[in-house]
Amino acid sequence: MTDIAALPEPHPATPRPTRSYLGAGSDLRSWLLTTDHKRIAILYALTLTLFFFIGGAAATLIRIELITPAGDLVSADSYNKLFTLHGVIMVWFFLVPAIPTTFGNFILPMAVGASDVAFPRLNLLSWYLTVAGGLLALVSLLVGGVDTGWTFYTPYSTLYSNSYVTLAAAGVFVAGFGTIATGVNMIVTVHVLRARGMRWMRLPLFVWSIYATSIIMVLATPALAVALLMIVVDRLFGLSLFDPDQGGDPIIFQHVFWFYSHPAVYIMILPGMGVVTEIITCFARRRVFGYEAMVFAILGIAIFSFFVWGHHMFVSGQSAWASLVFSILSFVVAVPSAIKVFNWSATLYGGHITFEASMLYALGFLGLFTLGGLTGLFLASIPIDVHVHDTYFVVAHFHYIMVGAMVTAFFGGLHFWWPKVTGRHYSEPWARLAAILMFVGFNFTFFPQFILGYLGMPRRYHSYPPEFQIWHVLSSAGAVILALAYLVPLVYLTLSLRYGRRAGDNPWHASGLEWATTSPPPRDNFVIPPTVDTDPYAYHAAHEEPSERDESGGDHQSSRKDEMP
Amino acid sequence: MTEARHDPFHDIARQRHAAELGLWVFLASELVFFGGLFVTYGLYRYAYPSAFEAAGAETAIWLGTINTAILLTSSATMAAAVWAGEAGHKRHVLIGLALTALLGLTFMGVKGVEYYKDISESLYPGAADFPVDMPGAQVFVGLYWAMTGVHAVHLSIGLVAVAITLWRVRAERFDWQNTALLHVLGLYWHLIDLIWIVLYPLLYLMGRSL
Amino acid sequence: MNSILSLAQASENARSFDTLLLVLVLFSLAIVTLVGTLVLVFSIRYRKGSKVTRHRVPRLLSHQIEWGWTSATVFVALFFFWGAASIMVRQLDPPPDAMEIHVEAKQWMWKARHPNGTREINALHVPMGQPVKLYLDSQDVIHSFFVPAFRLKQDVVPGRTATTWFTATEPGTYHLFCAEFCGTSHSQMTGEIVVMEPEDFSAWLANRPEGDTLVAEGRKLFTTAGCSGCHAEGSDVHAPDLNGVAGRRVALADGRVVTADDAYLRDSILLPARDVVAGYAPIMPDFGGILETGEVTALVAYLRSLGTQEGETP
Amino acid sequence: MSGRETPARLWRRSALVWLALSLLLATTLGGAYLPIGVWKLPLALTIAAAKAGLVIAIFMGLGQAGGAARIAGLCGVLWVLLLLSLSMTDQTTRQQLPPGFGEDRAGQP
Repeated sequence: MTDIAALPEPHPATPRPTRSYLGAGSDLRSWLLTTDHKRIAILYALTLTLFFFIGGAAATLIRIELITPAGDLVSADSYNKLFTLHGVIMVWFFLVPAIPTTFGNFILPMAVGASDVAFPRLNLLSWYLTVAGGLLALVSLLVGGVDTGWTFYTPYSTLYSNSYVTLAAAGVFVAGFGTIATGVNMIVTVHVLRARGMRWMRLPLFVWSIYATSIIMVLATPALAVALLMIVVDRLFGLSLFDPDQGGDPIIFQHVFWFYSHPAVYIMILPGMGVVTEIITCFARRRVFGYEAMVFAILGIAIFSFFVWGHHMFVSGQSAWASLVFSILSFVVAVPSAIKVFNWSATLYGGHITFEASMLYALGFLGLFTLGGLTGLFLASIPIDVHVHDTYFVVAHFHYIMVGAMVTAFFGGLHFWWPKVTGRHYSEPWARLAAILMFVGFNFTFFPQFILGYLGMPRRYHSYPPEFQIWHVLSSAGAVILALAYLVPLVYLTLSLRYGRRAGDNPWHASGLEWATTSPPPRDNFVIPPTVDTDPYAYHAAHEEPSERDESGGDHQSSRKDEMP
Repeated sequence: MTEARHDPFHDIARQRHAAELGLWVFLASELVFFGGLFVTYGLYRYAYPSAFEAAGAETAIWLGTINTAILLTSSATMAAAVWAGEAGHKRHVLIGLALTALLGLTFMGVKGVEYYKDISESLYPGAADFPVDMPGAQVFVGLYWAMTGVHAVHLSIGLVAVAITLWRVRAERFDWQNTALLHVLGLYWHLIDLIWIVLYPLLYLMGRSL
Repeated sequence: MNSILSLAQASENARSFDTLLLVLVLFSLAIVTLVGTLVLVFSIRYRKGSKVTRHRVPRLLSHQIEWGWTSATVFVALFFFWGAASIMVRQLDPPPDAMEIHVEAKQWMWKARHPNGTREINALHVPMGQPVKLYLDSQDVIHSFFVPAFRLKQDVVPGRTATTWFTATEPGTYHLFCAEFCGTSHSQMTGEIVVMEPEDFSAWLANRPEGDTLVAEGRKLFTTAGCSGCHAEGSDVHAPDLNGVAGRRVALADGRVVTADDAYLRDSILLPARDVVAGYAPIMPDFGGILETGEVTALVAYLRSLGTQEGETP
Repeated sequence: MSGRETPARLWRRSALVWLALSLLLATTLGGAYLPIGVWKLPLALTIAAAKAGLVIAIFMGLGQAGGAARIAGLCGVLWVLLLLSLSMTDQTTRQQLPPGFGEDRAGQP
């Protein structure tokens, strides 16, 4: 920490604003009716934290239940409602909005040099829609729960389930419009509100990743909305759209549903990739390796994510030809992800690497994403998928991507931008401890599930044959570590709000525009609207490698702000 | 009249550009939303071509055609209102919006009559004496209700928006000449029309001849 | 049976599966090692304060590296697709001599019926070395027929018949799971697959009470459900004679000519008004709400048997 | 759009498009009664596309909209076609057996 402070400031001092965004009123009204993207980001963060711990509590109960083969802690019905609750809350009320609505909201406008998002009031509306949707989902839980699984497969969800499917589907539907609104907002912000000189190819990769995510949000979420709508009208008015007795075909529902839900996986992971790029470049003091390739990989992932949904349906009775088409497309979509992993690794080459907590999270992300991505290749291979589909192998695979990679990236971003958001430092040793605990706990929890899946343990099972027990016990033990690891930051981050050291405007000497303003930033982000004249990640001169000279306070550090008007 | 420009924009042209782009992006999203229904329809039609023809012949083609004509006309009046707004003719904006609202209301009225007729003729899934006895026929009718219903919801939202805008232009509550609001309202209304243009042949023109 | 780390390899599919899996696991290990080593080596070598010289990556070279690993991953992806797809395609169609077993899934049990009518619930006995083709139907929601030891899984979607097949290679008792969530007792919808030596299987089959074959059940239903009242020879009601109807070309009242295949026979029982045969009044009652799926199937089987008795092949 | 237009001109412009749309509507209605079998749907959809094209190009002014807006609109259409075409690869190549098909096979002696 101290030697970092010795480095020159990448952003020369700007005129200091009179007060930060936090100072613009402190009553409830000033928060609930705010149109400040930073305050809305905080509202989202608080909401999502609540949902994360509700979903987490459900996961904990599930893991405790599975310690013994007999279903003895909760009834089968309660178990089904628990994993549905876990899935619905975690997918739609944590993972999908997690990074775009918090860091996307807080950082993106600053990172492009704008004073707010394009539609500030729409931004607030998105939050209210998310909250309303979340409340509907929670009410459906309180009045009796839903037992369809987060996938709402027909005809179980339309004709057979006696639970509160309509209410929960309505909640997700409403929240979906919040997601679409966020997507529209981010796309337009990036298009219209970039600062002078911020050309497309100068956008930080975090901005690119949120932009690509927004494209998916806008073009995929409506498919989910219509799939849910068809379930709701089927249940309410008996439109028998998927009633096999009337010729209805449940597979058609699956097509529409996965047309959303596969790209949704990338809604969850792409922002994480963006965050990690910011962190790795900053703590390696390196320009990102292959910026253009990274941009095209991000856009490629966003677009190709729409071409592969059928790999969720290899055993559904989909035609063999369709399976082959979707299989090859699924293999191809692995290529841009592989490019990203290699480029992150190569970014470390020749750097001056330090290991702050956020860097630990980012490196952890790299490992877990690699494992999660590689097991994706297994699932794209039809014969393997036939065996491990709907088993714990799939559960492990998507948890590696969504929890291992995405939640780790979320924590990485949280620690990276915490000084920007609050103006305070947290306890670095505790943060590093939490990062390591999370990595260990995560692998402990989910690696055994790959083996369980290979051995044939089906998912969504309340009780199971005794030979699987040893792996379940291991997994549950890991979950204890993981749960503790998630609670630790809650404590030291909260404490830092009061007792944390003042962080200064740019404690990491990062290059992004968001660091060019004060911490915490003023209401309008910048006192003087910034202009940009360098490429992103200007941690060293464009075609020059950092050499030993850098140690002594290199003269070619970023000149981004040199020509401030 | 309040100032036309809002934060975070520094000039009104950018703000207009942002509003228009935002609505186009939203329209793309809406297209996928209805697209989900269209694709469901397409997949089922492939599976049950004759049932879809037979059930399609049961819909009220004249009411559907009249409604198509009404909606096309409303699009024309809406376009005139938007153009009048850009040229600064307030009276014509008001006339255009009022005609659009009126036509929209008429559409809803005709649709109501049609729904009443459908129900009295048992043209709904699960009806005791459903007219077409083929697998897939009820799915067609289910889709008919779902698609026209969702369309009607969109149209109702459009009607409310047109009514509010009409009042706000009349009362000079916003700078209708410089902001993109009229244009954006027009885009949304035309989208409703576009959806119906596709729905009409799919739902009403089926099975009218061999 | 299963130990805690290995899964029984009890079908021909299982062997090719395990080979493919092994290749993928080794490849993944290699990649994880590669990425892990790169990250670890770079992290240590280029940690802040280390006195190592930081060489430039020449621009040309860095582009070569990018192209290199991009094309390498494309190649690897296509290679794996080829490997996986060729295994899948090879296993697409069952051998023609496969023994055909019908399995019905319902909340929450598996019901199997052997060719000779022998029925089993939540269990399926099959002979070793004999290809078995399964016809899978669901009464209610989507289920999935999953036998880990065979690396076999097939969703059972209501409204259609799914098929899959396997050849068991190892005698033993293996798990049968329902893999698609199907409601409250989803995790109770399990059973066992018993693979027996062919002679043991014959003995087992001989000792089982032979159930009604479908044809016999259909013949009974033909009377009890009232079909024979109109369709029997010498009936007062003017109704078509059904002897040999299966597979025949039938002229309909509206001028169309259709083949009386399974779907037609089934629909004619459930929705008689739809395709009325030319020369007959549409007087047959609708059996849609009266007969269960299984009963309709039995009737269809009986009608087909009437056809085959006449020596016609449908 | 083009500066200050007189009300008469803009109403005339919208009336002209309306006339074209109405003619197309009459054509598609008539076309539905033509005995052209499988070509009915393509015909109806082509006419619908022509109508939609008129509305998009003139009423919605896509020609005047920015490049990004045009791409956005195009994406909406492309994505629907993507969903349709890839799910059709399944629907058109599926060999579907009617329910209960297997039972009667299994019952064969």
